[in-house]
Amino acid sequence: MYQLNIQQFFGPIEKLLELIEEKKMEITDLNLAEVTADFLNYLKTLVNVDSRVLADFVVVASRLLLIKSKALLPSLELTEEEEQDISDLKNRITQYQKIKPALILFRELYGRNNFSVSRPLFYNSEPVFYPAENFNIQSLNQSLNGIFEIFKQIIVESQKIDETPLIKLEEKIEEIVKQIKNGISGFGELVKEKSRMEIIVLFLALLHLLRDQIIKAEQEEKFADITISE
Amino acid sequence: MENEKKFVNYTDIAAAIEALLFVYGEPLEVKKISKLLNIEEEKTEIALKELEERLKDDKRGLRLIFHSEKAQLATKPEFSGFLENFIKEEFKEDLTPATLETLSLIAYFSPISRAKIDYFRGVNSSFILRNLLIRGLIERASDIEGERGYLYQLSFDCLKHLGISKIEDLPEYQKFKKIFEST
Amino acid sequence: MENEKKFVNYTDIAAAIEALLFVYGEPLEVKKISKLLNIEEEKTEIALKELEERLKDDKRGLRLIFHSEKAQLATKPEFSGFLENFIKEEFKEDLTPATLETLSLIAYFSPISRAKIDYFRGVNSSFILRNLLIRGLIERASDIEGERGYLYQLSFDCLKHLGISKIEDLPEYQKFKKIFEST
Repeated sequence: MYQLNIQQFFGPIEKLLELIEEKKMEITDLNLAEVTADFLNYLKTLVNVDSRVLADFVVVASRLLLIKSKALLPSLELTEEEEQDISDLKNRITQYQKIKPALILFRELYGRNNFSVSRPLFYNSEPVFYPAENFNIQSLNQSLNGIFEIFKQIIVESQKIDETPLIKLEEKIEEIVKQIKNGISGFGELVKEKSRMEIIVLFLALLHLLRDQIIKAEQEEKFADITISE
Repeated sequence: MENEKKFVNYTDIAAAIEALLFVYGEPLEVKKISKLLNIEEEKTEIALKELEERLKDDKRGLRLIFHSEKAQLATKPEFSGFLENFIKEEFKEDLTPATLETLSLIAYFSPISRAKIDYFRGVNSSFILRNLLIRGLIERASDIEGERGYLYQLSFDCLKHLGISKIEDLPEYQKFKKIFEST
Repeated sequence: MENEKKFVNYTDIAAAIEALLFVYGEPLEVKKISKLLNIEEEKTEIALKELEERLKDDKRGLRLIFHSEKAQLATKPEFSGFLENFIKEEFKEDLTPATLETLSLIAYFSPISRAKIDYFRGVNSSFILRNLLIRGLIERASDIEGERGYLYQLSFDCLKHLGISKIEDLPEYQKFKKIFEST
Protein backbone atom coordinates (compact mmCIF):
# COMPACT_ATOMS: atom_id res chain seq x y z
CA MET A 1 0.00 0.00 0.00
CA TYR A 2 1.35 3.41 -0.81
CA GLN A 3 1.57 5.64 2.23
CA LEU A 4 -0.36 8.84 2.55
CA ASN A 5 1.71 11.83 3.36
CA ILE A 6 0.50 12.70 6.82
CA GLN A 7 1.45 16.24 7.38
CA GLN A 8 3.13 17.19 10.59
CA PHE A 9 3.51 20.86 9.77
CA PHE A 10 1.21 23.87 9.85
CA GLY A 11 -0.48 25.39 6.84
CA PRO A 12 1.30 28.47 5.42
CA ILE A 13 -1.41 30.91 6.52
CA GLU A 14 -1.46 29.51 10.04
CA LYS A 15 2.36 29.70 10.15
CA LEU A 16 2.46 33.31 8.97
CA LEU A 17 -0.12 34.36 11.52
CA GLU A 18 1.84 32.60 14.22
CA LEU A 19 5.03 34.46 13.24
CA ILE A 20 3.24 37.80 13.32
CA GLU A 21 1.50 37.06 16.61
CA GLU A 22 4.76 35.93 18.18
CA LYS A 23 6.08 39.43 17.64
CA LYS A 24 2.79 40.98 18.76
CA MET A 25 2.47 42.81 15.48
CA GLU A 26 -0.45 43.90 13.32
CA ILE A 27 -1.02 42.52 9.85
CA THR A 28 0.59 45.29 7.77
CA ASP A 29 2.92 45.28 4.75
CA LEU A 30 5.80 46.41 6.89
CA ASN A 31 5.31 43.67 9.47
CA LEU A 32 4.89 41.00 6.82
CA ALA A 33 8.19 42.15 5.33
CA GLU A 34 9.63 41.81 8.81
CA VAL A 35 8.69 38.12 9.20
CA THR A 36 9.70 37.13 5.65
CA ALA A 37 13.07 35.81 6.75
CA ASP A 38 11.46 33.70 9.48
CA PHE A 39 8.98 32.27 7.00
CA LEU A 40 11.79 31.36 4.61
CA ASN A 41 13.60 29.66 7.47
CA TYR A 42 10.47 27.64 8.23
CA LEU A 43 10.25 26.68 4.55
CA LYS A 44 13.78 25.33 4.83
CA THR A 45 12.70 22.91 7.57
CA LEU A 46 10.04 21.32 5.36
CA VAL A 47 11.83 18.20 4.23
CA ASN A 48 10.05 15.23 2.67
CA VAL A 49 7.02 17.31 1.81
CA ASP A 50 5.32 16.56 -1.47
CA SER A 51 5.81 19.16 -4.15
CA ARG A 52 2.14 20.05 -4.41
CA VAL A 53 2.18 21.19 -0.81
CA LEU A 54 5.59 22.83 -1.15
CA ALA A 55 4.33 24.78 -4.17
CA ASP A 56 1.58 26.29 -2.02
CA PHE A 57 4.20 27.45 0.48
CA VAL A 58 6.34 28.91 -2.30
CA VAL A 59 3.38 30.91 -3.63
CA VAL A 60 2.99 32.50 -0.21
CA ALA A 61 6.76 33.03 0.06
CA SER A 62 6.91 34.76 -3.32
CA ARG A 63 4.18 37.17 -2.24
CA LEU A 64 6.08 37.91 0.93
CA LEU A 65 9.18 38.62 -1.14
CA LEU A 66 7.18 41.03 -3.23
CA ILE A 67 6.11 42.84 -0.07
CA LYS A 68 9.67 42.80 1.20
CA SER A 69 11.05 44.22 -2.06
CA LYS A 70 8.48 47.00 -1.97
CA ALA A 71 9.46 47.83 1.60
CA LEU A 72 13.15 47.97 0.68
CA LEU A 73 12.64 49.86 -2.57
CA PRO A 74 9.72 52.25 -2.15
CA SER A 75 10.21 53.39 -5.75
CA LEU A 76 9.37 49.88 -6.99
CA GLU A 77 6.07 49.93 -8.81
CA LEU A 78 3.89 46.86 -8.59
CA THR A 79 1.48 45.71 -11.25
CA GLU A 80 -2.21 45.62 -10.50
CA GLU A 81 -2.04 41.84 -10.25
CA GLU A 82 0.79 41.99 -7.74
CA GLU A 83 -1.08 44.55 -5.63
CA GLN A 84 -4.07 42.21 -5.75
CA ASP A 85 -1.96 39.25 -4.63
CA ILE A 86 -0.61 41.18 -1.66
CA SER A 87 -4.00 42.37 -0.50
CA ASP A 88 -5.37 38.83 -0.93
CA LEU A 89 -2.64 37.47 1.33
CA LYS A 90 -3.34 40.08 4.00
CA ASN A 91 -7.05 39.31 3.77
CA ARG A 92 -6.48 35.63 4.30
CA ILE A 93 -4.30 36.17 7.33
CA THR A 94 -6.86 38.58 8.79
CA GLN A 95 -9.65 36.05 8.23
CA TYR A 96 -7.60 33.28 9.74
CA GLN A 97 -6.93 35.41 12.77
CA LYS A 98 -10.66 35.85 13.30
CA ILE A 99 -11.46 32.14 13.19
CA LYS A 100 -8.34 30.91 14.96
CA PRO A 101 -9.96 31.00 18.44
CA ALA A 102 -12.54 28.48 17.17
CA LEU A 103 -9.75 26.14 16.10
CA ILE A 104 -8.18 26.38 19.54
CA LEU A 105 -11.50 25.68 21.26
CA PHE A 106 -12.01 22.66 19.02
CA ARG A 107 -8.60 21.22 19.76
CA GLU A 108 -9.28 21.53 23.46
CA LEU A 109 -12.66 19.81 23.14
CA TYR A 110 -11.26 17.00 20.97
CA GLY A 111 -8.56 16.21 23.50
CA ARG A 112 -10.87 16.13 26.51
CA ASN A 113 -11.86 12.50 26.10
CA ASN A 114 -15.37 13.14 27.32
CA PHE A 115 -17.34 11.02 24.90
CA SER A 116 -20.66 9.32 24.23
CA VAL A 117 -20.96 5.67 23.25
CA SER A 118 -23.70 4.24 21.03
CA ARG A 119 -24.77 0.68 20.26
CA PRO A 120 -23.81 -1.23 17.11
CA LEU A 121 -26.47 -1.92 14.49
CA PHE A 122 -29.07 -4.45 15.72
CA TYR A 123 -26.88 -5.29 18.69
CA ASN A 124 -28.86 -8.11 20.21
CA SER A 125 -29.89 -9.74 16.95
CA GLU A 126 -28.35 -12.95 15.69
CA PRO A 127 -27.13 -12.99 12.07
CA VAL A 128 -29.80 -14.26 9.70
CA PHE A 129 -29.13 -14.87 6.01
CA TYR A 130 -30.87 -12.12 4.03
CA PRO A 131 -29.55 -11.75 0.48
CA ALA A 132 -31.05 -8.90 -1.50
CA GLU A 133 -32.48 -8.94 -5.01
CA ASN A 134 -29.67 -6.87 -6.48
CA PHE A 135 -26.99 -9.15 -5.06
CA ASN A 136 -25.43 -11.43 -7.66
CA ILE A 137 -22.15 -12.13 -9.41
CA GLN A 138 -22.71 -9.40 -12.01
CA SER A 139 -23.41 -6.66 -9.49
CA LEU A 140 -20.32 -7.65 -7.50
CA ASN A 141 -18.13 -7.53 -10.58
CA GLN A 142 -19.59 -4.18 -11.63
CA SER A 143 -18.97 -2.67 -8.21
CA LEU A 144 -15.38 -3.80 -8.11
CA ASN A 145 -14.74 -2.35 -11.55
CA GLY A 146 -16.15 0.94 -10.27
CA ILE A 147 -13.86 0.97 -7.24
CA PHE A 148 -10.73 0.35 -9.26
CA GLU A 149 -11.72 2.97 -11.82
CA ILE A 150 -11.73 5.61 -9.06
CA PHE A 151 -8.77 4.10 -7.28
CA LYS A 152 -6.66 4.22 -10.42
CA GLN A 153 -7.18 7.97 -10.60
CA ILE A 154 -5.97 8.42 -7.03
CA ILE A 155 -2.88 6.33 -7.72
CA VAL A 156 -2.08 8.22 -10.92
CA GLU A 157 -2.47 11.52 -9.09
CA SER A 158 -0.22 10.47 -6.23
CA GLN A 159 2.39 9.03 -8.60
CA LYS A 160 2.48 12.30 -10.49
CA ILE A 161 3.40 13.91 -7.20
CA ASP A 162 5.99 11.29 -6.37
CA GLU A 163 7.65 11.65 -9.74
CA THR A 164 8.12 15.39 -9.48
CA PRO A 165 11.53 15.68 -7.87
CA LEU A 166 11.51 17.69 -4.69
CA ILE A 167 13.34 20.91 -5.25
CA LYS A 168 15.32 21.54 -2.11
CA LEU A 169 16.42 24.99 -1.14
CA GLU A 170 19.72 23.73 0.22
CA GLU A 171 20.58 22.11 -3.09
CA LYS A 172 19.78 25.28 -4.98
CA ILE A 173 21.98 27.34 -2.66
CA GLU A 174 24.85 24.98 -3.39
CA GLU A 175 24.04 25.11 -7.09
CA ILE A 176 24.29 28.93 -7.17
CA VAL A 177 27.61 28.96 -5.32
CA LYS A 178 28.96 26.30 -7.69
CA GLN A 179 27.75 28.12 -10.80
CA ILE A 180 29.33 31.39 -9.69
CA LYS A 181 32.59 29.55 -9.19
CA ASN A 182 32.12 28.21 -12.73
CA GLY A 183 31.96 31.75 -14.00
CA ILE A 184 28.24 32.38 -14.35
CA SER A 185 27.48 35.96 -13.38
CA GLY A 186 23.84 36.60 -14.33
CA PHE A 187 20.67 35.29 -12.71
CA GLY A 188 19.14 35.06 -16.18
CA GLU A 189 21.80 32.63 -17.25
CA LEU A 190 21.35 30.62 -14.07
CA VAL A 191 17.64 30.01 -14.57
CA LYS A 192 17.78 29.41 -18.34
CA GLU A 193 15.49 26.52 -19.34
CA LYS A 194 14.45 25.83 -15.75
CA SER A 195 10.88 25.11 -14.63
CA ARG A 196 8.86 27.87 -13.01
CA MET A 197 9.01 26.06 -9.72
CA GLU A 198 12.81 25.79 -9.94
CA ILE A 199 13.17 29.47 -10.79
CA ILE A 200 11.19 30.42 -7.68
CA VAL A 201 13.32 28.20 -5.47
CA LEU A 202 16.51 29.51 -7.10
CA PHE A 203 15.36 33.03 -6.35
CA LEU A 204 14.68 32.07 -2.74
CA ALA A 205 18.18 30.58 -2.60
CA LEU A 206 19.63 33.78 -3.98
CA LEU A 207 17.93 35.81 -1.25
CA HIS A 208 19.29 33.47 1.39
CA LEU A 209 22.82 33.92 0.07
CA LEU A 210 22.41 37.67 -0.01
CA ARG A 211 21.11 37.77 3.51
CA ASP A 212 24.02 35.73 4.79
CA GLN A 213 26.33 37.98 2.72
CA ILE A 214 27.88 35.04 0.92
CA ILE A 215 27.38 36.63 -2.48
CA LYS A 216 26.81 40.10 -3.89
CA ALA A 217 24.09 41.01 -6.35
CA GLU A 218 23.41 44.10 -8.39
CA GLN A 219 20.61 45.22 -10.63
CA GLU A 220 21.35 48.16 -12.91
CA GLU A 221 17.72 49.06 -13.46
CA LYS A 222 14.24 47.59 -13.13
CA PHE A 223 13.76 44.32 -15.06
CA ALA A 224 17.46 44.22 -15.92
CA ASP A 225 19.34 41.00 -15.25
CA ILE A 226 20.72 40.55 -11.75
CA THR A 227 24.49 40.35 -11.72
CA ILE A 228 25.86 38.02 -9.07
CA SER A 229 29.38 37.58 -7.75
CA GLU A 230 31.24 36.18 -4.78
CA MET B 1 -49.41 -3.77 9.26
CA GLU B 2 -50.46 -6.50 11.58
CA ASN B 3 -48.41 -5.36 14.53
CA GLU B 4 -49.32 -1.74 14.14
CA LYS B 5 -49.52 0.17 17.36
CA LYS B 6 -52.01 2.94 17.98
CA PHE B 7 -50.52 6.03 19.52
CA VAL B 8 -52.53 8.07 21.95
CA ASN B 9 -50.14 10.96 22.55
CA TYR B 10 -46.58 12.21 22.06
CA THR B 11 -45.37 10.46 25.19
CA ASP B 12 -46.45 7.19 23.61
CA ILE B 13 -44.62 8.01 20.41
CA ALA B 14 -41.50 9.04 22.34
CA ALA B 15 -41.45 5.64 24.09
CA ALA B 16 -41.73 3.84 20.74
CA ILE B 17 -38.90 5.96 19.29
CA GLU B 18 -36.74 5.13 22.28
CA ALA B 19 -37.28 1.40 21.66
CA LEU B 20 -36.64 1.81 17.94
CA LEU B 21 -33.36 3.71 18.38
CA PHE B 22 -32.24 1.26 21.06
CA VAL B 23 -32.67 -1.70 18.73
CA TYR B 24 -31.30 -0.03 15.60
CA GLY B 25 -28.26 1.44 17.32
CA GLU B 26 -27.08 3.54 14.39
CA PRO B 27 -28.36 7.02 13.47
CA LEU B 28 -31.87 6.79 12.04
CA GLU B 29 -33.44 9.35 9.70
CA VAL B 30 -36.38 11.31 11.07
CA LYS B 31 -38.16 10.50 7.80
CA LYS B 32 -37.62 6.80 8.30
CA ILE B 33 -38.83 6.89 11.90
CA SER B 34 -42.05 8.53 10.71
CA LYS B 35 -42.49 5.87 8.07
CA LEU B 36 -41.88 3.05 10.53
CA LEU B 37 -44.31 4.46 13.08
CA ASN B 38 -46.72 5.47 10.34
CA ILE B 39 -47.09 9.04 11.59
CA GLU B 40 -46.41 12.48 10.09
CA GLU B 41 -42.87 13.82 10.24
CA GLU B 42 -44.06 16.80 12.23
CA LYS B 43 -45.29 14.52 14.99
CA THR B 44 -42.02 12.61 14.97
CA GLU B 45 -40.13 15.87 15.44
CA ILE B 46 -42.27 16.84 18.42
CA ALA B 47 -41.93 13.41 20.01
CA LEU B 48 -38.17 13.47 19.48
CA LYS B 49 -38.02 16.85 21.24
CA GLU B 50 -40.01 15.37 24.11
CA LEU B 51 -37.68 12.40 24.34
CA GLU B 52 -34.64 14.68 24.21
CA GLU B 53 -35.99 16.82 27.04
CA ARG B 54 -36.84 13.80 29.16
CA LEU B 55 -33.38 12.33 28.71
CA LYS B 56 -31.81 15.55 30.00
CA ASP B 57 -33.00 14.55 33.48
CA ASP B 58 -30.17 13.63 35.86
CA LYS B 59 -31.85 10.30 36.44
CA ARG B 60 -31.04 9.21 32.91
CA GLY B 61 -27.79 7.81 31.57
CA LEU B 62 -28.64 8.30 27.89
CA ARG B 63 -29.02 11.21 25.50
CA LEU B 64 -30.14 11.87 21.95
CA ILE B 65 -27.71 12.99 19.29
CA PHE B 66 -29.05 14.96 16.33
CA HIS B 67 -27.13 15.46 13.12
CA SER B 68 -28.12 15.95 9.48
CA GLU B 69 -31.78 15.01 10.07
CA LYS B 70 -30.95 11.81 11.88
CA ALA B 71 -31.21 10.84 15.53
CA GLN B 72 -29.20 8.36 17.58
CA LEU B 73 -29.34 7.14 21.17
CA ALA B 74 -26.02 7.24 23.06
CA THR B 75 -24.63 7.46 26.59
CA LYS B 76 -24.11 10.77 28.35
CA PRO B 77 -20.45 11.89 28.22
CA GLU B 78 -20.24 12.14 32.01
CA PHE B 79 -20.07 8.34 32.10
CA SER B 80 -17.13 8.04 29.69
CA GLY B 81 -14.82 7.16 32.57
CA PHE B 82 -16.57 3.75 32.85
CA LEU B 83 -16.56 3.12 29.14
CA GLU B 84 -12.90 3.51 28.13
CA ASN B 85 -12.97 -0.02 26.65
CA PHE B 86 -15.46 1.08 24.06
CA ILE B 87 -13.39 3.81 22.41
CA LYS B 88 -12.99 2.94 18.75
CA GLU B 89 -9.50 2.17 17.48
CA GLU B 90 -9.72 5.04 15.00
CA PHE B 91 -10.11 7.56 17.78
CA LYS B 92 -7.23 6.40 19.91
CA GLU B 93 -4.44 7.75 17.73
CA ASP B 94 -3.53 11.41 18.08
CA LEU B 95 -4.23 13.72 15.17
CA THR B 96 -1.44 15.79 13.61
CA PRO B 97 -1.67 19.61 13.86
CA ALA B 98 -2.63 19.91 10.18
CA THR B 99 -5.34 17.25 10.57
CA LEU B 100 -6.82 18.96 13.61
CA GLU B 101 -6.70 22.29 11.79
CA THR B 102 -8.69 20.80 8.91
CA LEU B 103 -11.14 18.96 11.18
CA SER B 104 -11.92 22.09 13.18
CA LEU B 105 -12.61 24.08 10.01
CA ILE B 106 -15.05 21.36 8.95
CA ALA B 107 -16.64 21.31 12.43
CA TYR B 108 -17.47 25.00 12.60
CA PHE B 109 -18.14 25.74 8.96
CA SER B 110 -19.79 22.63 7.57
CA PRO B 111 -20.96 21.80 5.05
CA ILE B 112 -17.74 23.09 3.51
CA SER B 113 -16.00 22.39 0.19
CA ARG B 114 -12.39 21.37 -0.23
CA ALA B 115 -11.72 24.58 -2.17
CA LYS B 116 -12.81 26.63 0.86
CA ILE B 117 -10.68 24.57 3.25
CA ASP B 118 -7.67 24.95 0.96
CA TYR B 119 -8.28 28.68 0.76
CA PHE B 120 -8.32 29.12 4.53
CA ARG B 121 -5.32 26.91 5.16
CA GLY B 122 -3.42 28.21 2.14
CA VAL B 123 -2.44 24.67 1.20
CA ASN B 124 -3.84 21.62 -0.58
CA SER B 125 -5.85 19.45 1.85
CA SER B 126 -6.82 16.44 -0.26
CA PHE B 127 -4.62 13.90 1.56
CA ILE B 128 -5.85 15.07 4.92
CA LEU B 129 -9.49 14.84 3.83
CA ARG B 130 -8.96 11.28 2.62
CA ASN B 131 -7.38 10.39 5.93
CA LEU B 132 -10.29 11.91 7.88
CA LEU B 133 -12.83 10.05 5.71
CA ILE B 134 -11.07 6.73 6.28
CA ARG B 135 -10.93 7.31 10.02
CA GLY B 136 -14.64 8.03 9.93
CA LEU B 137 -14.29 11.46 11.53
CA ILE B 138 -15.93 13.25 8.61
CA GLU B 139 -18.36 12.33 5.86
CA ARG B 140 -19.49 13.75 2.54
CA ALA B 141 -22.48 15.96 3.24
CA SER B 142 -24.62 14.06 0.74
CA ASP B 143 -24.19 12.18 -2.46
CA ILE B 144 -24.82 15.32 -4.42
CA GLU B 145 -21.58 16.60 -5.81
CA GLY B 146 -21.51 20.39 -5.82
CA GLU B 147 -20.13 22.48 -8.62
CA ARG B 148 -16.77 22.57 -6.90
CA GLY B 149 -16.76 19.02 -5.62
CA TYR B 150 -18.05 17.40 -2.46
CA LEU B 151 -19.05 19.17 0.72
CA TYR B 152 -17.78 17.80 4.02
CA GLN B 153 -19.19 17.66 7.54
CA LEU B 154 -18.45 15.91 10.82
CA SER B 155 -19.69 12.34 11.27
CA PHE B 156 -21.93 11.11 14.10
CA ASP B 157 -18.90 9.29 15.49
CA CYS B 158 -16.97 12.55 15.67
CA LEU B 159 -19.83 14.29 17.49
CA LYS B 160 -19.89 11.43 20.00
CA HIS B 161 -16.13 11.63 20.44
CA LEU B 162 -16.45 15.34 21.20
CA GLY B 163 -19.24 14.62 23.68
CA ILE B 164 -21.73 17.00 22.05
CA SER B 165 -25.32 16.20 21.12
CA LYS B 166 -25.54 18.45 18.06
CA ILE B 167 -23.18 20.62 16.04
CA GLU B 168 -24.59 23.82 17.60
CA ASP B 169 -23.19 22.63 20.96
CA LEU B 170 -19.64 23.43 19.82
CA PRO B 171 -18.22 26.22 21.99
CA GLU B 172 -19.27 29.66 20.69
CA TYR B 173 -20.68 28.06 17.56
CA GLN B 174 -23.04 30.88 16.57
CA LYS B 175 -20.39 33.55 17.00
CA PHE B 176 -17.88 31.82 14.76
CA LYS B 177 -20.50 30.82 12.21
CA LYS B 178 -21.36 34.50 11.84
CA ILE B 179 -17.71 35.51 11.50
CA PHE B 180 -17.23 32.84 8.87
CA GLU B 181 -20.23 33.97 6.87
CA SER B 182 -18.85 37.51 6.79
CA THR B 183 -15.52 36.38 5.30
CA MET C 1 -8.98 8.03 36.71
CA GLU C 2 -9.34 11.51 35.35
CA ASN C 3 -12.94 11.13 34.26
CA GLU C 4 -14.10 9.32 37.37
CA LYS C 5 -17.52 10.30 38.53
CA LYS C 6 -18.48 10.80 42.14
CA PHE C 7 -21.91 9.44 43.03
CA VAL C 8 -24.15 11.50 45.27
CA ASN C 9 -27.22 9.23 45.51
CA TYR C 10 -28.94 6.15 44.10
CA THR C 11 -30.50 8.10 41.27
CA ASP C 12 -27.02 8.96 40.11
CA ILE C 13 -25.96 5.34 40.28
CA ALA C 14 -29.08 4.24 38.42
CA ALA C 15 -28.23 6.62 35.57
CA ALA C 16 -24.69 5.22 35.36
CA ILE C 17 -26.05 1.65 35.33
CA GLU C 18 -28.42 2.58 32.53
CA ALA C 19 -25.46 3.84 30.46
CA LEU C 20 -23.43 0.74 31.26
CA LEU C 21 -26.17 -1.76 30.37
CA PHE C 22 -26.99 0.18 27.21
CA VAL C 23 -23.44 -0.22 25.93
CA TYR C 24 -22.71 -3.77 27.15
CA GLY C 25 -25.94 -5.14 25.71
CA GLU C 26 -25.66 -8.59 27.26
CA PRO C 27 -26.80 -9.45 30.84
CA LEU C 28 -24.31 -8.08 33.38
CA GLU C 29 -23.76 -9.56 36.83
CA VAL C 30 -24.43 -7.31 39.81
CA LYS C 31 -20.89 -8.09 40.91
CA LYS C 32 -19.45 -6.89 37.61
CA ILE C 33 -21.52 -3.69 37.64
CA SER C 34 -20.34 -2.93 41.18
CA LYS C 35 -16.77 -3.46 40.14
CA LEU C 36 -17.07 -1.28 37.05
CA LEU C 37 -18.65 1.54 39.02
CA ASN C 38 -16.44 0.95 42.05
CA ILE C 39 -19.31 0.77 44.56
CA GLU C 40 -20.62 -1.86 47.01
CA GLU C 41 -22.89 -4.58 45.67
CA GLU C 42 -25.62 -3.58 48.08
CA LYS C 43 -25.77 -0.13 46.56
CA THR C 44 -25.89 -1.59 43.06
CA GLU C 45 -28.89 -3.74 44.05
CA ILE C 46 -30.78 -0.75 45.40
CA ALA C 47 -29.98 1.37 42.34
CA LEU C 48 -31.05 -1.48 40.04
CA LYS C 49 -34.40 -1.69 41.83
CA GLU C 50 -34.81 2.03 41.39
CA LEU C 51 -33.98 1.79 37.68
CA GLU C 52 -36.39 -1.13 37.24
CA GLU C 53 -39.22 0.81 38.85
CA ARG C 54 -38.54 3.91 36.83
CA LEU C 55 -38.51 2.02 33.56
CA LYS C 56 -41.99 0.65 34.27
CA ASP C 57 -43.31 4.13 33.48
CA ASP C 58 -45.36 4.29 30.25
CA LYS C 59 -43.15 7.04 28.99
CA ARG C 60 -40.29 4.60 28.53
CA GLY C 61 -39.64 2.24 25.65
CA LEU C 62 -37.08 0.19 27.59
CA ARG C 63 -37.27 -2.20 30.51
CA LEU C 64 -34.87 -3.87 32.89
CA ILE C 65 -34.64 -7.64 32.87
CA PHE C 66 -33.29 -8.44 36.32
CA HIS C 67 -33.01 -12.00 37.42
CA SER C 68 -30.57 -14.52 38.91
CA GLU C 69 -28.15 -11.74 39.83
CA LYS C 70 -27.90 -10.45 36.29
CA ALA C 71 -29.33 -7.31 34.72
CA GLN C 72 -29.96 -6.45 31.08
CA LEU C 73 -31.55 -3.53 29.30
CA ALA C 74 -34.12 -4.46 26.64
CA THR C 75 -37.14 -3.04 24.83
CA LYS C 76 -40.63 -3.39 26.32
CA PRO C 77 -42.50 -6.49 25.08
CA GLU C 78 -45.32 -4.38 23.63
CA PHE C 79 -42.90 -3.18 20.93
CA SER C 80 -41.49 -6.56 19.99
CA GLY C 81 -43.86 -7.33 17.11
CA PHE C 82 -43.30 -3.93 15.60
CA LEU C 83 -39.51 -4.19 16.00
CA GLU C 84 -39.32 -7.63 14.44
CA ASN C 85 -41.16 -6.31 11.44
CA PHE C 86 -38.73 -3.43 11.28
CA ILE C 87 -35.72 -5.72 11.09
CA LYS C 88 -37.35 -7.82 8.38
CA GLU C 89 -38.31 -4.80 6.31
CA GLU C 90 -34.86 -3.32 6.73
CA PHE C 91 -33.20 -6.36 5.19
CA LYS C 92 -35.66 -6.74 2.35
CA GLU C 93 -34.31 -3.58 0.78
CA ASP C 94 -31.72 -3.65 -1.98
CA LEU C 95 -28.05 -3.38 -1.09
CA THR C 96 -26.80 0.18 -1.39
CA PRO C 97 -23.92 0.95 -3.80
CA ALA C 98 -21.61 1.40 -0.78
CA THR C 99 -22.63 -2.01 0.57
CA LEU C 100 -22.09 -3.69 -2.79
CA GLU C 101 -18.67 -2.06 -3.04
CA THR C 102 -17.62 -3.43 0.31
CA LEU C 103 -19.04 -6.84 -0.49
CA SER C 104 -17.22 -7.00 -3.82
CA LEU C 105 -13.87 -6.28 -2.15
CA ILE C 106 -14.54 -9.02 0.38
CA ALA C 107 -15.67 -11.44 -2.33
CA TYR C 108 -12.60 -11.07 -4.52
CA PHE C 109 -9.89 -10.54 -1.93
CA SER C 110 -10.96 -12.54 1.09
CA PRO C 111 -9.81 -12.86 3.76
CA ILE C 112 -9.38 -9.08 3.85
CA SER C 113 -8.92 -6.63 6.73
CA ARG C 114 -11.09 -3.60 7.35
CA ALA C 115 -8.04 -1.34 6.91
CA LYS C 116 -7.63 -2.62 3.34
CA ILE C 117 -11.31 -2.19 2.54
CA ASP C 118 -11.23 1.38 3.89
CA TYR C 119 -8.10 2.07 1.90
CA PHE C 120 -9.64 1.04 -1.42
CA ARG C 121 -12.98 2.70 -0.77
CA GLY C 122 -11.45 5.88 0.69
CA VAL C 123 -14.04 5.99 3.49
CA ASN C 124 -14.66 4.22 6.79
CA SER C 125 -16.53 0.94 6.35
CA SER C 126 -17.22 -0.17 9.93
CA PHE C 127 -20.99 0.41 9.79
CA ILE C 128 -21.33 -1.44 6.48
CA LEU C 129 -19.31 -4.41 7.76
CA ARG C 130 -21.64 -4.69 10.76
CA ASN C 131 -24.63 -4.58 8.40
CA LEU C 132 -23.18 -7.37 6.24
CA LEU C 133 -22.41 -9.51 9.31
CA ILE C 134 -25.97 -9.20 10.59
CA ARG C 135 -27.32 -10.00 7.13
CA GLY C 136 -25.29 -13.19 7.20
CA LEU C 137 -23.52 -12.28 3.96
CA ILE C 138 -20.04 -12.18 5.46
CA GLU C 139 -18.27 -13.67 8.46
CA ARG C 140 -15.09 -13.06 10.38
CA ALA C 141 -12.34 -15.38 9.21
CA SER C 142 -11.87 -17.81 12.06
CA ASP C 143 -8.84 -17.58 14.31
CA ILE C 144 -6.92 -15.17 12.15
CA GLU C 145 -6.74 -11.75 13.68
CA GLY C 146 -4.98 -9.24 11.45
CA GLU C 147 -2.70 -6.58 12.82
CA ARG C 148 -5.49 -4.04 12.87
CA GLY C 149 -8.37 -6.32 13.73
CA TYR C 150 -10.43 -9.00 12.07
CA LEU C 151 -10.32 -10.37 8.56
CA TYR C 152 -13.53 -10.82 6.60
CA GLN C 153 -14.77 -13.35 4.03
CA LEU C 154 -18.04 -14.33 2.36
CA SER C 155 -20.25 -16.65 4.37
CA PHE C 156 -20.96 -20.17 3.17
CA ASP C 157 -24.61 -19.24 2.56
CA CYS C 158 -23.45 -16.35 0.47
CA LEU C 159 -21.24 -18.47 -1.79
CA LYS C 160 -24.14 -20.86 -2.23
CA HIS C 161 -26.44 -17.98 -3.13
CA LEU C 162 -23.97 -16.75 -5.75
CA GLY C 163 -23.80 -20.25 -7.18
CA ILE C 164 -20.03 -20.58 -7.02
CA SER C 165 -17.95 -23.06 -5.11
CA LYS C 166 -14.79 -21.01 -4.77
CA ILE C 167 -13.90 -17.36 -5.22
CA GLU C 168 -11.63 -18.12 -8.17
CA ASP C 169 -14.84 -18.71 -10.16
CA LEU C 170 -15.78 -15.03 -9.95
CA PRO C 171 -15.63 -13.18 -13.30
CA GLU C 172 -12.28 -11.48 -14.03
CA TYR C 173 -10.85 -12.95 -10.84
CA GLN C 174 -7.26 -13.17 -12.15
CA LYS C 175 -7.29 -9.61 -13.46
CA PHE C 176 -8.39 -8.15 -10.14
CA LYS C 177 -6.05 -10.35 -8.15
CA LYS C 178 -3.16 -8.93 -10.16
CA ILE C 179 -4.23 -5.31 -9.62
CA PHE C 180 -4.76 -5.99 -5.93
CA GLU C 181 -1.33 -7.48 -5.45
CA SER C 182 0.38 -4.63 -7.27
CA THR C 183 -1.02 -1.94 -4.97
